[in-house]
Amino acid sequence: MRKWAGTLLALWVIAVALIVGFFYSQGSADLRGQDRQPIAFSHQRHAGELQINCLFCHRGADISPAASIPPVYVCMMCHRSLKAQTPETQKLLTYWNNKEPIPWVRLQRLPEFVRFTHQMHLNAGFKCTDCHGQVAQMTSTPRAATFEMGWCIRCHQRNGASKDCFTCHY
Amino acid sequence: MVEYRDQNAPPGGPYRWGMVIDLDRCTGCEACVVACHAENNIRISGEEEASKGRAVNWIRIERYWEGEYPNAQVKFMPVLCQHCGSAPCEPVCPVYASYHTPDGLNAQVYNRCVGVRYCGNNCPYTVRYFNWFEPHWDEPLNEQLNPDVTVRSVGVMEKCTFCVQRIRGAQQTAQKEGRRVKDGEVTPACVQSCPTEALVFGDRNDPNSRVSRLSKDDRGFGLLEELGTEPSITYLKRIK
Amino acid sequence: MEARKDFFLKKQKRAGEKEHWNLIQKTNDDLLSPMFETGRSYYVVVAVLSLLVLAAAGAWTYQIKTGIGQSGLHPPIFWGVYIASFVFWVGVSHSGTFISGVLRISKAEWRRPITRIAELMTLFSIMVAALFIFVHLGRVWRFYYLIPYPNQRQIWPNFRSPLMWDAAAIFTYATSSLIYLYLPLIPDFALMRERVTGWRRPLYRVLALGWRGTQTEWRWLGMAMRIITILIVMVMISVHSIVGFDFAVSLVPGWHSTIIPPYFVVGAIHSGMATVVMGLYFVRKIYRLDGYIRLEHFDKMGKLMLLITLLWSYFYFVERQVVWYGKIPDEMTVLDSILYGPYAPQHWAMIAFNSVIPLIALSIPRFRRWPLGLMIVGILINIAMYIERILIIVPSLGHPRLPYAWGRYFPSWVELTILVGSFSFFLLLYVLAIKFVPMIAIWEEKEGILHGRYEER
Amino acid sequence: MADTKSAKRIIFGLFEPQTPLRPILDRLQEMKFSEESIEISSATPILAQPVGVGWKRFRLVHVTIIAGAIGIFFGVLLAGGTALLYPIRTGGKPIVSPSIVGIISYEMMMLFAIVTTFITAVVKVLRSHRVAAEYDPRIDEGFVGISVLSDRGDPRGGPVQDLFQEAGAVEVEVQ
Repeated sequence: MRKWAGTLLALWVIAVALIVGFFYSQGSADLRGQDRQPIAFSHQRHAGELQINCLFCHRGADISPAASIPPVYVCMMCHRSLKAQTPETQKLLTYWNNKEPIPWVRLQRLPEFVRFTHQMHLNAGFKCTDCHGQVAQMTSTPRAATFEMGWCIRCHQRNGASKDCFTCHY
Repeated sequence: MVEYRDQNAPPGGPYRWGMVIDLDRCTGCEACVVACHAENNIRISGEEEASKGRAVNWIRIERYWEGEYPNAQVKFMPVLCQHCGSAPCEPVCPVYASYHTPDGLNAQVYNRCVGVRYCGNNCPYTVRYFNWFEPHWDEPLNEQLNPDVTVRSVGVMEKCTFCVQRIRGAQQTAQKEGRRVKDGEVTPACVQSCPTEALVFGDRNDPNSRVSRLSKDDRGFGLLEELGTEPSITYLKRIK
Repeated sequence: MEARKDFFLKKQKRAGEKEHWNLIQKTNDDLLSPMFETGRSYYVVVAVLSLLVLAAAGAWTYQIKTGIGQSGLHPPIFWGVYIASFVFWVGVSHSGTFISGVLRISKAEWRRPITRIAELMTLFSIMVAALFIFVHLGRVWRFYYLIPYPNQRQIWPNFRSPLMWDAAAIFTYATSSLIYLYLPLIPDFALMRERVTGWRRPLYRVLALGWRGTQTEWRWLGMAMRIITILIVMVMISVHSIVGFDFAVSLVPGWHSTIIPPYFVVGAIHSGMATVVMGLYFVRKIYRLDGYIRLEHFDKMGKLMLLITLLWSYFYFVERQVVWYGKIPDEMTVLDSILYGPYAPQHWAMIAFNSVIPLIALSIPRFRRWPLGLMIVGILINIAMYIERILIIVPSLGHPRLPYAWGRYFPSWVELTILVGSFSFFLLLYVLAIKFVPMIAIWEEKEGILHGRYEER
Repeated sequence: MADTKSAKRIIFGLFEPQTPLRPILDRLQEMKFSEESIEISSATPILAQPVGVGWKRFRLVHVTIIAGAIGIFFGVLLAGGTALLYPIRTGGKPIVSPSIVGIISYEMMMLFAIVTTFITAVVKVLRSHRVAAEYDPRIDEGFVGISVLSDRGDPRGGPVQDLFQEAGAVEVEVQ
């Protein structure tokens, strides 16, 4: 028994390290369950079934660093004229009537020290789906990629883009 | 669709950013210092910290006195990161936080820095500044932070970047239009604010830029260039 | 083979003589007694040291929470007490390998009571030194950026930085000094395993590796010891050279000098020897081991210290002399500030403690046989060596080439608390070790008796 | 060790320090016990004639040298390889430095050599235990033990015990 105690201890330590490591690595990308938005907005419905262009709502994407979240009036451009109301669109109307912004939960987030411009990437010919996944088929919208540095570098290497630290960090 | 993807590899070869400082024009007004503070989110040191010698000025005006009162004469010398071509701070960084960009900038990557501060020791110009504490700005200065510049956290080294956010912005515009950055298209905050135009910024690889032409002036010298640091800044001073 | 057989028989005969037999038993009992006799003062010492260590831990926690600005550092002086302490403790760690390694290689018989005391110092001081690397970091929670491992960021540390050479050297040195301490401890663990009761017994059972004292085991141990001793002396030279490179390869006036790496090695041995003498004195005094750590040992240590003092003085003279004659303005401002300027009192005290007093005192044969005197010289040398580290770092950094940026430095209370805590931590580890391992290698002492070179006083 | 089912047994004799061991060892060799099956236990190395398990064919320094060579290789990979592989631009300056590769390789050579030598020695020490008897605390006091390994049914067992008794053993034990 004593003979195996050391081995068991070592195995236990390794197992704990693996489990902790697994959960840690999971935490670096968002999980589906983390998409808890104030309104059950569906990209599948808007971008998929209704074929709305990404840039119609995220209008900053090709002209500025930030893609931007649409303000409520962009939603209301269509929803104002819609007759059928569901409980979720009722919530939208409530925000509109109260003149309040919708407190969307931000999921596609980069650390503060990363300088990322949507404009540059769209100018270079990338599509939204290259990084954000097939949003048109998703009801909730978790991160499609890890958005971690290694992921960025691999893509920059593939495409011959700048591999200078000062491209993204300043 | 743009012609080239690497911002630092524009048509006609890479850039090499440089500056010329005309000491004969400098009045020591410190407008550049203030402009730099505003542009680059430089933290407010406060009286207590400044008295300990921890004031942060990415560009500082050094004052040297010659002669005794009343025949004293004061000389000014703006000193900022010289963006050395062969920088002593670069090889000593254990994590490549201090390194050289392809367009000739001496870069400091804040999120990579672990704070061993060797670069600060090895810089002969003493232009590297350390974040001794978490930075803070008194109201309402915290409302005017530049969104294009990272706010440096506690424990990292920081220094002049030649306002890289402006350089990159101009490069992106130029890249979209498929051309090189034009001379005078980029001006760092200090250059922009200098009332006597003592500071000139531009691409040294472009032989026709103002910087290239001015740096060939026979008044020109590099600060401590005898150390072999190959500074990107040329000082101009008439020797009497 | 025949000669070997005779040797074996002769030794066996010698061991058989009654007084040798008694001596062996007495050695066992004497050298184990510090592990069993625990007075009240021991607990007091442990408690006081623990409190000091806790205070330093608290100060460090405060520094991590608020920022490295709790130190007295400011541009242009980015390195201060922490790096000085790091260099100092790396220096002290050279005691073990130099004394024990070099004496082992040269098969000096008088090493026997000294090796263990010195090897423990090596391990503990390199641990304290390594701690200072972390204390010094601005963002210690990002220390893993310095470790070369494949990561998702796809980037590696910069091995061109002297600090990475440091990391590699310190890691190698710490690992090998642990091994170097452990190897000759195995037979002693076996001995203690049979004589200790309570919670220490299972610990020793594991640590003794089932040692049975067979000739095969002795043979393997001896072989491993011989090889590792030679290697660790080579590591030792490289470690402090690399710590010297930290300064020498920089561009700072006062640091950029070819003599710095070898000078650092000599300085390290200087403070290491001084610390060993202090250790010898206190272990002998407190545990009444006069019969083992004898006056001849102090005498020989004194001679060795005299030699190292001469060597250190020579290196120091050469370093300053070359700068003095060069008259390069940048270098001269540093030298002037040390020789006549604000750092002059510390400097001349350092010269007195480090060179003049040891040279005079250790040249007197009767002084070398006075343990208390030697211990005091040891303390003086250590104080002086600490000042010397400060004098290397602070005046050089305080006088950069552009005079506008000149600065002075005085450590803050956080730095001083951590400094005191580091000394306490070293002592605490040492004091605790007294209850775990015999301060003198028992089997080596017995081997000395068998060799028949046990000199009576 | 005191496992009765084991096919091997160890006859252990404990002798006073002054006992001349050479005659006993000579007698054991006359009884055709191989060198590998005889082991002497003592409190200090007494440099006896080569007895014990096969260290003759094995030189530790070779392990050290091979490990050192692997360490150099590792050091070159670490200091040179990681710099070569570095994906980020560093201003077009070469970042592989031969002297640094030398320094890191030196440290890694030492690390590998020392650690491997240590581990090999420890493994060898552990593996040599099948010949010797359990540690007798009296060995610390200067007593010398002789262990003889033989098969359980070996007829020489009795004579060996007699030999030990004759030679003045303080204790004879069969394990």
